Amino acid sequence: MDELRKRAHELLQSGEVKLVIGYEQGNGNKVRPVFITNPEDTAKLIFDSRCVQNLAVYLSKPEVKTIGKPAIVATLPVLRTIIQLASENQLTDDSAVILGITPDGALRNFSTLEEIETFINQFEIQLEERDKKIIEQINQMTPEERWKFWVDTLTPCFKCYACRAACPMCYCTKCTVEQNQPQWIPVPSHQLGNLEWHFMRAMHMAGRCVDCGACARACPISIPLNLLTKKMMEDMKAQFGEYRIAIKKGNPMSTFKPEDSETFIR
Amino acid sequence: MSRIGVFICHCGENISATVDVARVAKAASEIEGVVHSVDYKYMCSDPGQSLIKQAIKEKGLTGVVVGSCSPRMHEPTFRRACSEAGLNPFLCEMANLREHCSWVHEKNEATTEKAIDLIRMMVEKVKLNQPLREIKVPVTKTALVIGGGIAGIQTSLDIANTGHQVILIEKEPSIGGHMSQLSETFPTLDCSQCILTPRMVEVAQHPNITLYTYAELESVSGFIGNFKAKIRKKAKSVDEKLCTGCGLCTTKCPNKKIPNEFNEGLGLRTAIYVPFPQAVPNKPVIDKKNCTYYQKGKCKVCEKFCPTKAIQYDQPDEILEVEVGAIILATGFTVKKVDFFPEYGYGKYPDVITGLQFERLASASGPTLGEIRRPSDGKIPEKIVFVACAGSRDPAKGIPYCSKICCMYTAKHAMLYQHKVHEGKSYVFYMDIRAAGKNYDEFVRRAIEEDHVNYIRGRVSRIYEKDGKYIVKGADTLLGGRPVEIEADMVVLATAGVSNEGAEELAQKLHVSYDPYKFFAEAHPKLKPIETNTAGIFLTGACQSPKDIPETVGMASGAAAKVAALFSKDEMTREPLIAVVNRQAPPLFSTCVGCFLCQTACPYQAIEREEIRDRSGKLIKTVAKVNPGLCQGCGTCVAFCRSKSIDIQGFSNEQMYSEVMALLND
Amino acid sequence: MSEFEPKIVAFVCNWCTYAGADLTGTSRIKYASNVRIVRFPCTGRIDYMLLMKAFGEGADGIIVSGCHPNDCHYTSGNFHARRRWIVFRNLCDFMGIDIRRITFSWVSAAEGAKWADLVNSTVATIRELGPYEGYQNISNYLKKEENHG
Amino acid sequence: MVLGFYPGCSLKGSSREYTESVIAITRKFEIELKEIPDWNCCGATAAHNLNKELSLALPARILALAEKEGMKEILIPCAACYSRLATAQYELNKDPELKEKVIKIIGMPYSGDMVLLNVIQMLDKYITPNLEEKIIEPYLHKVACYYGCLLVRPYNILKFDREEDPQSMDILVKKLGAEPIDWAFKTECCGGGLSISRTSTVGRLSGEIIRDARDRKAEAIIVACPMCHTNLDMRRPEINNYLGAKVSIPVLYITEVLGLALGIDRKSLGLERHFVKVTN
Repeated sequence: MDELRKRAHELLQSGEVKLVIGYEQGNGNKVRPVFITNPEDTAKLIFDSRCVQNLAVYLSKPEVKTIGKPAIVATLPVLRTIIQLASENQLTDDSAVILGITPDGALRNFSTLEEIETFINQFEIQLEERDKKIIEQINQMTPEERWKFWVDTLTPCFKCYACRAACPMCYCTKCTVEQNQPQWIPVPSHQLGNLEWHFMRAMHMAGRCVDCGACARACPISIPLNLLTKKMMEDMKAQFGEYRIAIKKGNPMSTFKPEDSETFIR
Repeated sequence: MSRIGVFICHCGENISATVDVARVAKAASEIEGVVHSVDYKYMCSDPGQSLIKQAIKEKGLTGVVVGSCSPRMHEPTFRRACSEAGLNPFLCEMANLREHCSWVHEKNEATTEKAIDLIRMMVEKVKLNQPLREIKVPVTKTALVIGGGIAGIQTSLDIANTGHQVILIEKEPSIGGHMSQLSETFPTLDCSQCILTPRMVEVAQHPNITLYTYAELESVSGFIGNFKAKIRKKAKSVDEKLCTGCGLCTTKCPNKKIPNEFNEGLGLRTAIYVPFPQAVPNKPVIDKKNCTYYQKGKCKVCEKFCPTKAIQYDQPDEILEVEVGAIILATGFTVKKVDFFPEYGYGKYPDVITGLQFERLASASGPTLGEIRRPSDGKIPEKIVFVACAGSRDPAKGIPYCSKICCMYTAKHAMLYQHKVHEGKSYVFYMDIRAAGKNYDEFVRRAIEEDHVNYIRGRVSRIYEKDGKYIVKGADTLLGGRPVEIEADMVVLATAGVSNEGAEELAQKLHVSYDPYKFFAEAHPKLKPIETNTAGIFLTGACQSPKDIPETVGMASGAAAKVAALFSKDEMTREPLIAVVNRQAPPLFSTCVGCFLCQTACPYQAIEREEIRDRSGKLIKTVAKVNPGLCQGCGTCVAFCRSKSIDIQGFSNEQMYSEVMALLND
Repeated sequence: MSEFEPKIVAFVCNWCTYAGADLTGTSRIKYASNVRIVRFPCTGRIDYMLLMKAFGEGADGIIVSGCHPNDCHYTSGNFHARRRWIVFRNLCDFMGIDIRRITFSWVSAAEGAKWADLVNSTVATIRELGPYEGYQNISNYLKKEENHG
Repeated sequence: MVLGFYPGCSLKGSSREYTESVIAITRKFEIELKEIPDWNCCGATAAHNLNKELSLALPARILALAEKEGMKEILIPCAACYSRLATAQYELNKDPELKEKVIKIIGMPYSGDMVLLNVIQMLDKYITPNLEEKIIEPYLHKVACYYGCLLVRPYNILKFDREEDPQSMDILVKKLGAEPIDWAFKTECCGGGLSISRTSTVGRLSGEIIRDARDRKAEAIIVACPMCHTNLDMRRPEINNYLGAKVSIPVLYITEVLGLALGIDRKSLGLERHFVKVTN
């Protein structure tokens, strides 16, 4: 932790960055993101197992961008996010200083995005057994039961869009839900509106989701939203051979293989 | 407010026999925004069109829906009528009441209901139609012809003779292609080179043709009327301006044992060489792979002997950038080599040769000066076997198609052999004789009846060598499948015509589609055999599929006519049904966030990056922009864009959405 | 109550399936009149949200059809569409959206008979499945709300 | 190491020398061959002409038995058996419905992921990597490698060697010191199943093979199939009758040649069982 603080201090002191995005101690036993511009404040920085929020979401916020070049504390999901953002032309090598945290908690510097890509490639995105089990349970249901399950699960949603705000991949300046010509998604948070919103959100994540879990954690009523993206990730792995975050590979949804499966097409 | 006019056509009785047209017209009149609704016997007729024009003027229509046949049939007709009445043609839509309704359903209530639905759909769509202007693009009146065989030569001459510029590129050191390798041609037995050479010379001398030999296409960008091509002129190591073509270097070059490609490996050439005596241009090139100087750093004999100091060892490859309005692919084909056939000796028997090799043996300019002699020992074969369909029509070999030219040239070969070796015996193993063409079947009959070529209907299972003879084992299926064995001195395989190596790569460079055998694909098998699916790129000759000389020449002239038509105007118009990335007021500028995932989805590389900067030049954001010249309007990007920042004119999100809504909201 | 007549919306590309359906007409091959064709330039243009909208607005079945692989007028629109459908279909299935109600197909401009057959068999399937009450129920809920408002 | 082993009928009867030489060699390389218990007929050559399901069920039962024994890989020296088992595996993997049906017929679980090795594949995989140091007496003869039909066909199922001009045995015998001739009869028909019923036809077809081998000065013919061996060896009188000459070129299994090169004694290799005498 000292190392992290020291490095952050250096970066701010030298003027290499204008801002350090990290975690600090919040109320009670909670941690929260912190935005440090003053080298003296780097003492606030902490890092431990409670620090799971995906900080990369702030990289594309205009408020952050106006401050100047940031340094960011980046755990594995954050690193993945950074690579996915880079593949979508949202980041370059110079966009931010990456204060990488390896899965065993050590500080690691990355000088290029390519280096990050090589690093994250050692850790394939894997579903946890718990998630696999839930997905399997849903798969075991009849289509009618699945339908009921999702309608019931999504009905309580009141469209606060916290999931969208927390998701680092939802960086559009005008979301489809805010369009009314045509009105793709019904505005009210009734069953149809909720279903279509979450369906569309999942589709927009296809091939882009880094499985950080930010959406589900952000949900104030604990809807397991990321079950959809997790399932989709598994499906894409099975259908297209791999699911890998990479800068130049091309998104699985905007590329194709002539031999893609078409057993369902008559 | 929309003021829509609806015009229901009876199409004689084609529609009115099953659909209650009067009721459709009445129902249409009740749709919100419809101010005029009529039915008429023939909407496409002159009086029918007048009805539309009149209504546009009198009722001040802002949109027209014609309920008649398929838009694929009469959309241009009705759009033109609207345009003539002063309504933007893109404010006219058609509902397909004939092909999709009256012709395919019974006469009943449901069919009329469907017709009303189809009208409602189009009324809702047309309300959202925007007036569009056709896109005008300038045309660069220069054609790029790729490949200098007979196809490329003919098309270049034809285009050049209409007064337009042509750039002809050929990857070999000389133009001429396969036709220059042929001995005689069927069905007239006139000498191939005698008829080709004058045209080759004409190409070289034509003021409108710029010829680059030893040159290949590097890359292409742009679109119809406005292509930019990069051409790699491979270093010839000879200064073409200084070289007089005296040929001294080629006689002095010490490296004389290189298999001669022009003679299909049956003769030898030097490292500095002119492919054949009638070559155009008749100036040598140095084959670097086989040149002692390039390989070992010593020699320079050619430089020493060159009287004009034309040899330039350090000449680099040159990249030319040219702007052209049309591209013609005339890259031809090749034939499978004998090593494709393990059962016929896998290329290990020197006297089992391909048809193209036989052409060189029979040619007066060939390695044997036109005498049929065995490559192995120079003996004149007393018995010769021709195997037709060597690879062709053989799914097991991966070539299920007919190569089309083999039946004819095999008959020609057998004939030439009989004419040159009077005592010789020739056999042709064939599957079917396909001699469709003017004087073709007569030609084959002549081979059989006058020249006594033995035609055996059956396939050859194996060829092996024994005691200096080639044992050809086959079956005679006309004799009930009786096995036949012939002890031959020489075997000629009419090996399958296949696409050129690199055809796929070239197709991908040009975004031209190709079939499973890597032959380039025409836009329509019957009605657009010369066009490709990429506008402005045309096909001619055997790069589309194997074909003979007359067919190739006809196609080449056809391609030239297409190009001449394109070049007949200074500007061309295109339908404006293309994608557009939205632009908005600052600070947003566009809802596009510049993820550019659309870029990889676009089949036409039509999506560009636009950098939006403030007055001081600081980059505010980078957003997508569609190049209207490149976009073909497929809309793949539209469905892909998460923020719905791209839309397509004529099939916009709003329009498609309202169509669906109109259908179901009743 | 009369027999259930399924509402089918067909999303087709202009170059192959629309032309194929034209050929069905010129060949005078009869098929069920339950289908309404929406014409798109290419299957690549077909937005999956439109399919959802169609169900939401009361469609009982959907046909999506375009050019066979390698036949696409735009070279690769259908390949992109196919990818999208693979993911879309899996997600629908996982959420309990009845994928038996969406028929994907390739119908070329020469396959007039196939188009008729496709429509007829889709209508038969949907007739057996009955109205898509699941989706319609939650969208009726929407209409109720709107009436309140 | 243990390999599953399916002998089939020939290797227990007319081609016992093939079995003996296979065992002699594998033993030398410390490979134990475990015979599939209760094995049945593979269905060659008649079943697939009469009843498709039967022709698939017979091999499926064999493979199911092997699976039950926990075998992962089995050696099938007989080319006909190899062809039948490989074909059945291919057909059933291709058609899940048919697979279900056949599983019902045989009444045993069957997964279909067994690795099947013909004798050359087995030699290439387990023997040749350590072969060189073990060669005692190089087989310094001019030989004709004869593959027959079933070892290499159909290619799309077996994916083994090229079907018109196979090379695998030629490569192998070169390693043993032999000089393989280049000839066109590698896959010509020997008369196969007519061995019993129409010996004169066998005489003619096999005769052409022997003739060419003789003309090209082969000193031995090398085979990897019991049927080939039977026709070329046991039917030599008919062949000689057809050729009008006595040809005494011996016909050896590839495993016998290998055994000789490894210095295994003639008896263990079954060389005394041949009709055409195998001289040194």
